[in-house]
Amino acid sequence: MVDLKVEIAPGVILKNPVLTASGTFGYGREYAPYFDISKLGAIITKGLSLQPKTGNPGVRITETACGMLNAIGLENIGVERFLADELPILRKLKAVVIVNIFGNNQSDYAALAAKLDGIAGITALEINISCPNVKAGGIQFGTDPQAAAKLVAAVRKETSLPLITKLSPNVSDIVAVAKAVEEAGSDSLSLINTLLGMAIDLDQKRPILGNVTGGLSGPAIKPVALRMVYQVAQAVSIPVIGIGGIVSARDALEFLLAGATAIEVGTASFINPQTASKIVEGIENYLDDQGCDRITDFIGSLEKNPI
Amino acid sequence: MVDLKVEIAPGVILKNPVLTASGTFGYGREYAPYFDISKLGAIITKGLSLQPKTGNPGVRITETACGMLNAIGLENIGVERFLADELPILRKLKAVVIVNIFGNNQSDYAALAAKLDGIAGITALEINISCPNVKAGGIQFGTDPQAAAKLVAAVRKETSLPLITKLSPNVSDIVAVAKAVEEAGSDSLSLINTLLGMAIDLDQKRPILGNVTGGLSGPAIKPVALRMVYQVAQAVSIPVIGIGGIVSARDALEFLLAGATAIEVGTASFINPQTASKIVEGIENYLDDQGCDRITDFIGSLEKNPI
Amino acid sequence: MYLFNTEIVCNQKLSPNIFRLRLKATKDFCREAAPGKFVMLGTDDSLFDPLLRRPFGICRWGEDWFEVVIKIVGKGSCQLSRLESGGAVAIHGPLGNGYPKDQLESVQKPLFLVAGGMGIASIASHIFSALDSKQSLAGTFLFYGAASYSELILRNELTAATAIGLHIHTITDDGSCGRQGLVTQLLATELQNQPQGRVFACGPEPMLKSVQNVLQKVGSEGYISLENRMACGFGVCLGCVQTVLSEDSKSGVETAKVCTQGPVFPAQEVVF
Amino acid sequence: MYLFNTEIVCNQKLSPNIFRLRLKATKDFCREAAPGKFVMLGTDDSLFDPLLRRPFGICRWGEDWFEVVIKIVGKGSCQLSRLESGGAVAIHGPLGNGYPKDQLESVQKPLFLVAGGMGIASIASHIFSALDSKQSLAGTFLFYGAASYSELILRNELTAATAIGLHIHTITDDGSCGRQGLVTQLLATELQNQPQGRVFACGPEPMLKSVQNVLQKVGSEGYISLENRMACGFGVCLGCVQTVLSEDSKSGVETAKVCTQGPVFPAQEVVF
Ligand SMILES: Cc1cc2nc3c(=O)[nH]c(=O)nc-3n(C[C@H](O)[C@H](O)[C@H](O)COP(=O)(O)OP(=O)(O)OC[C@H]3O[C@@H](n4cnc5c(N)ncnc54)[C@H](O)[C@@H]3O)c2cc1C
Ligand SMILES: Cc1cc2nc3c(=O)[nH]c(=O)nc-3n(C[C@H](O)[C@H](O)[C@H](O)COP(=O)(O)OP(=O)(O)OC[C@H]3O[C@@H](n4cnc5c(N)ncnc54)[C@H](O)[C@@H]3O)c2cc1C
Ligand SMILES: Cc1cc2nc3c(=O)[nH]c(=O)nc-3n(C[C@H](O)[C@H](O)[C@H](O)COP(=O)(O)O)c2cc1C
Ligand SMILES: Cc1cc2nc3c(=O)[nH]c(=O)nc-3n(C[C@H](O)[C@H](O)[C@H](O)COP(=O)(O)O)c2cc1C
Ligand code: FES
Ligand code: FES
Repeated sequence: MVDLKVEIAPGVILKNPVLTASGTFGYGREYAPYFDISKLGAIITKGLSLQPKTGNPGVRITETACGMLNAIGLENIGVERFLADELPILRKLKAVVIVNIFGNNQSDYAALAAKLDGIAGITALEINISCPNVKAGGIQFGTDPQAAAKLVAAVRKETSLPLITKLSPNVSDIVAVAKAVEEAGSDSLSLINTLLGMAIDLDQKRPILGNVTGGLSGPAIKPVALRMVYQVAQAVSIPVIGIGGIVSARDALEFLLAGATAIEVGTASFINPQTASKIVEGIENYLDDQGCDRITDFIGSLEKNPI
Repeated sequence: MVDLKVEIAPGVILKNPVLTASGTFGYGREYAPYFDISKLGAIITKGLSLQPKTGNPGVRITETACGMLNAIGLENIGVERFLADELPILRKLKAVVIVNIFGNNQSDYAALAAKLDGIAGITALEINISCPNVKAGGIQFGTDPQAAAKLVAAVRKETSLPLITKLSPNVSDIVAVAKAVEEAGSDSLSLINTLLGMAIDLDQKRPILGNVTGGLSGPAIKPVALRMVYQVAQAVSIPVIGIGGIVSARDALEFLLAGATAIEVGTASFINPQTASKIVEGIENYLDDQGCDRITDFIGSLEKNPI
Repeated sequence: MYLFNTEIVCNQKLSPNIFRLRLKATKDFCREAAPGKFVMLGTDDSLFDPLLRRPFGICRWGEDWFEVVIKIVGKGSCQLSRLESGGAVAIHGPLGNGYPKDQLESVQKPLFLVAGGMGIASIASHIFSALDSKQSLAGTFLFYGAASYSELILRNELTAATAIGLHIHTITDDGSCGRQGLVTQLLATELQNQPQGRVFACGPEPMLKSVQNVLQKVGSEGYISLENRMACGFGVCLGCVQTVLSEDSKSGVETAKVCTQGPVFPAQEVVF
Repeated sequence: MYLFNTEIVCNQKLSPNIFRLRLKATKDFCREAAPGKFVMLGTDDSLFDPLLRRPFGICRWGEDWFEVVIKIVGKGSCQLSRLESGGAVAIHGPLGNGYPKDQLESVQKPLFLVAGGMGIASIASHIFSALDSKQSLAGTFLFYGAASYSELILRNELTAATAIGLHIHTITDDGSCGRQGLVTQLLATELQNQPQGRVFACGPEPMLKSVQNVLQKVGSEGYISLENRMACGFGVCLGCVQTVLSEDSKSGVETAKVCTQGPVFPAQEVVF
């Protein structure tokens, strides 16, 4: 039996490297009818803000070639209701919980971190920095290394929880952002969030999404995600969590080869709610077949010479 | 009969808005057995450098979900042989020819522009700025607005040919690059070039491509391309040429709605060599059905309100 | 609800672009099936175009099979419509709330079923359910509208239900069958006479808005079944939400997930 | 070469993962078919996964049909292998140079055909061409190797060609049919005896390298057919290039497009 344990941040050891991506796993309990969610490495909640958010009006999702665009607009029940209504259920389900947070400005993030600090049943925070910084004129925190680092430092001050910073792929140099947030005290990185895209209804001559643009996810983006994970994993010394288009154990294993310590399953959970649990099984079987004893031996073991 | 003529740069009026993307149409004559290439708006040649280039060793292409990665490495016969062997054939075939150029540093580009200036049978130059700038330590010209602008200004000085600058999508802010090169004297913009990606052979534990990373093209990238074209078309006053995942007339028309004055067909020509000519027909039929007299009325006519 | 892979029993063309597929199903699945519920259908899991599964109403079912009626509107429906006997399909369902059972089965008041276009797939599920379980449809009226004669599907099967009391009125946009006009015109007329009738409607959004108006004018109650775009079908993507009236929230409205809180909503609660 | 849409006549399973598809073709296409040429095959153009067409050797052809033999190795081959009679396929071909006709038809010297695994699809095209046009194969030797008995395909059809003079020697990696070992061992032995033999080989790269070595040692000439990955198949993507010896270039080597300058190359010119 292969040992699937991975350490995704100092001291945070998960039973396996399969996590669920924020915004694609609801608050977690919605998946409980389909499999035992305590069997996953961890679940990451829908992004939470200080106040509840209604999200975007109009059409929110549309399919594209091997992918989908979403413009949900970060709808969520707010941190208070999460703590009151959802977290207790997740604890009963014995899920390992990582909370994804976002805000409109730095103090939102800091306040969220402070509020979640020390709460039993929360294993780590994932900071979504692909959000427009209202104070800086709507420029995303995640596209500027300095702004991202300041944000992470501010969050770092407010909590002793391990911090995973979730990077945006819509940047010229993701390695620069990764290094800056490592420096600023992030314990770990997760990438990638969605690529910014758009879809048009030709016959109606209109943008399809209510928000005009939306985030592209699914198998279409896997090559971009894999490249970024590979680049970042080589440049930083903190653990990297790979995300983007993972639908099978083989996809997940490719990210691990590229240097990811763990992975998150996103859009694939919409297609089949059992995907994440099947990926755990698939990874185990593959590594067993390879005679691999510890998954940590496999992680980052990509030969540098191409075929 | 709808009037399909478009002006892709001041004074450069093409019979229709369908062009072929550099690197996907060979030197043009390879397509002559499949259709009359003079029927296209223009053809854009494989990227040319001052000296011939052998390109990358190892595996150069691999398919991904709804897309492909290529690491051809800009293999080309060099500008001299192009002028001696290929251009005369293209002239005989009555093709409208746009030459795509690239170099390792600014002086390469300038020298290419000077060499091609005033040569009969060349309608415009397309400058591929998604190339590593050898002098600036390998950083791409295309990812920095300033570097891109300097490059375009240098090329501008050497030629009176209309200049189309081809933008890289691997940037935080494509509008900033677009504005900078407009300012520097580009007559027109084309976008997008490929997204940087990677593929891994799990069982061999190796990168698939000889170059490790490669450029992602095909339907997978269409949402990103459409978003960038939409953003750029609103921000600049020079014509924009849309590229990325176009396989059908409907795709092409979506780019025109988003504000592109013309489009380029790339990967789709590999699947079916007649794609570009079918797109010309398809656009004509669609606009005829809509009772549209001039394609210029259709261009940019996207309603801003989503469905 | 259940997740399983199954196969097509048979595929029957009902019109140039509408197909009825019968699929094998587990007994558990069939026990949970109910009028107004739906399934997410997918094909080959190893190819990612189309990527997501697609929602279709459970139109009829037996002990170990069920049927969907699919109109081709894009690549997902096109691909499904081409499957032949033995073709592989992945199922997730039954999903959604379905029509409220107590309302369906209360026989005190007349029941008005209103179907526009493919809305018949959902509406017919109640009719077939009654037919197959040998219940009466006395006092039940079906108002069924479509663009033209060829799109009025399942005519024989629906006519069979007149034997158990169903009244059928058809109408087409082009007058090629039944009256010419919109199905809501039929409803409006009948509701004037019998305002105590309960209404169940499914069809395109403009029709449902119009049903909502008619109900409001007459003061009658009813339910409408929505068909918002869906990515997941089980309440996790928040892609399908619909604005609805709310007593809790300050603004008086909130968003509801059509896939889990619907697809059937009290007509007056939906804010289009 | 031609571009057209056509359909499957029939699909026959030759082994658990190898299928022979017969396709309808135009007469023009069939007139251009020749041993060693290939086609790019695609399926439904409206779905983009798989995206590119896939290259397969034209194994046999008649007046208005041709056959390919497909081994499932990934999603493209899998999808094609599932097509049944009537299934739609898009064709681009015949493509490539094929085996040099003068060499094939010169009857002065013995002809050694060497096939490894699916390389038989290409190699067999000469045998079937001779059979179907009632030419002699006297002096022609087929050395055919595969992993095991079940992967030695087309046995009956090839055996039929012994009637027109073909000598067949099979070998398998596991010894489950014919000798145990590699097909190049058979070739090496026979070339020792008849070094004037012309060699035509198709198979996996390691086998072709080994054929190259054998030829060099004995000083014989031959041709090898390559199967590099292809995006376009007609010389425009530069994805399939192979390093070959060159007299023109300074470095002594250059790149050749396998799809248009090949897939068949003089063995000694290829630089692996
Ligand atoms: C609960 C529910 C039950 C349904 N029951 C049936 C049924 O029984 N029979 C039936 O034929 N259809 C039914 N539908 C609609 C069906 O799901 C869509 O037609 C199908 O998903 C379209 O997929 P596609 O890939 O063919 O089209 P796409 O290529 O995805 O889209 C084609 C066109 O359809 C539009 N479209 C796509 N999805 C939707 C949607 N959900 N609502 C409105 N427009 C959409 C797009 O804007 C586009 O113009 C139901 C939908 C829901 C939500
Ligand atoms: C000129 C030519 C003639 C051919 N003739 C035949 C034939 O008659 N019968 C037959 O079964 N196959 C033949 N092939 C090989 C066939 O084209 C590939 O097996 C097929 O394209 C794989 O597609 P896929 O989608 O199934 O696999 P993919 O999913 O694309 O790849 C699956 C695996 O195959 C490998 N692969 C993919 N393409 C190639 C390639 N071109 N060369 C080597 N490895 C590859 C990949 O690395 C991967 O490991 C020929 C190839 C060429 C170039
Ligand atoms: C519908 C939807 C909602 C999402 N919501 C969030 C979110 O709230 N916070 C966040 O950090 N990422 C969010 N994401 C991004 C995903 O977590 C993930 O990074 C992305 O989808 C790429 O992975 P995938 O290709 O596996 O889906 C969302 C993605 C989707 C598709
Ligand atoms: C095989 C291949 C080679 C290419 N070579 C070049 C090139 O030489 N110069 C260039 O500017 N773009 C090159 N491109 C990029 C295309 O011109 C185009 O921008 C890109 O493929 C996106 O369009 P598509 O999705 O329609 O293919 C190449 C693309 C491919 C697939
Ligand atoms: S379809 Fe995903 S929440 Fe309803
Ligand atoms: S396959 Fe494209 S050049 Fe050979």
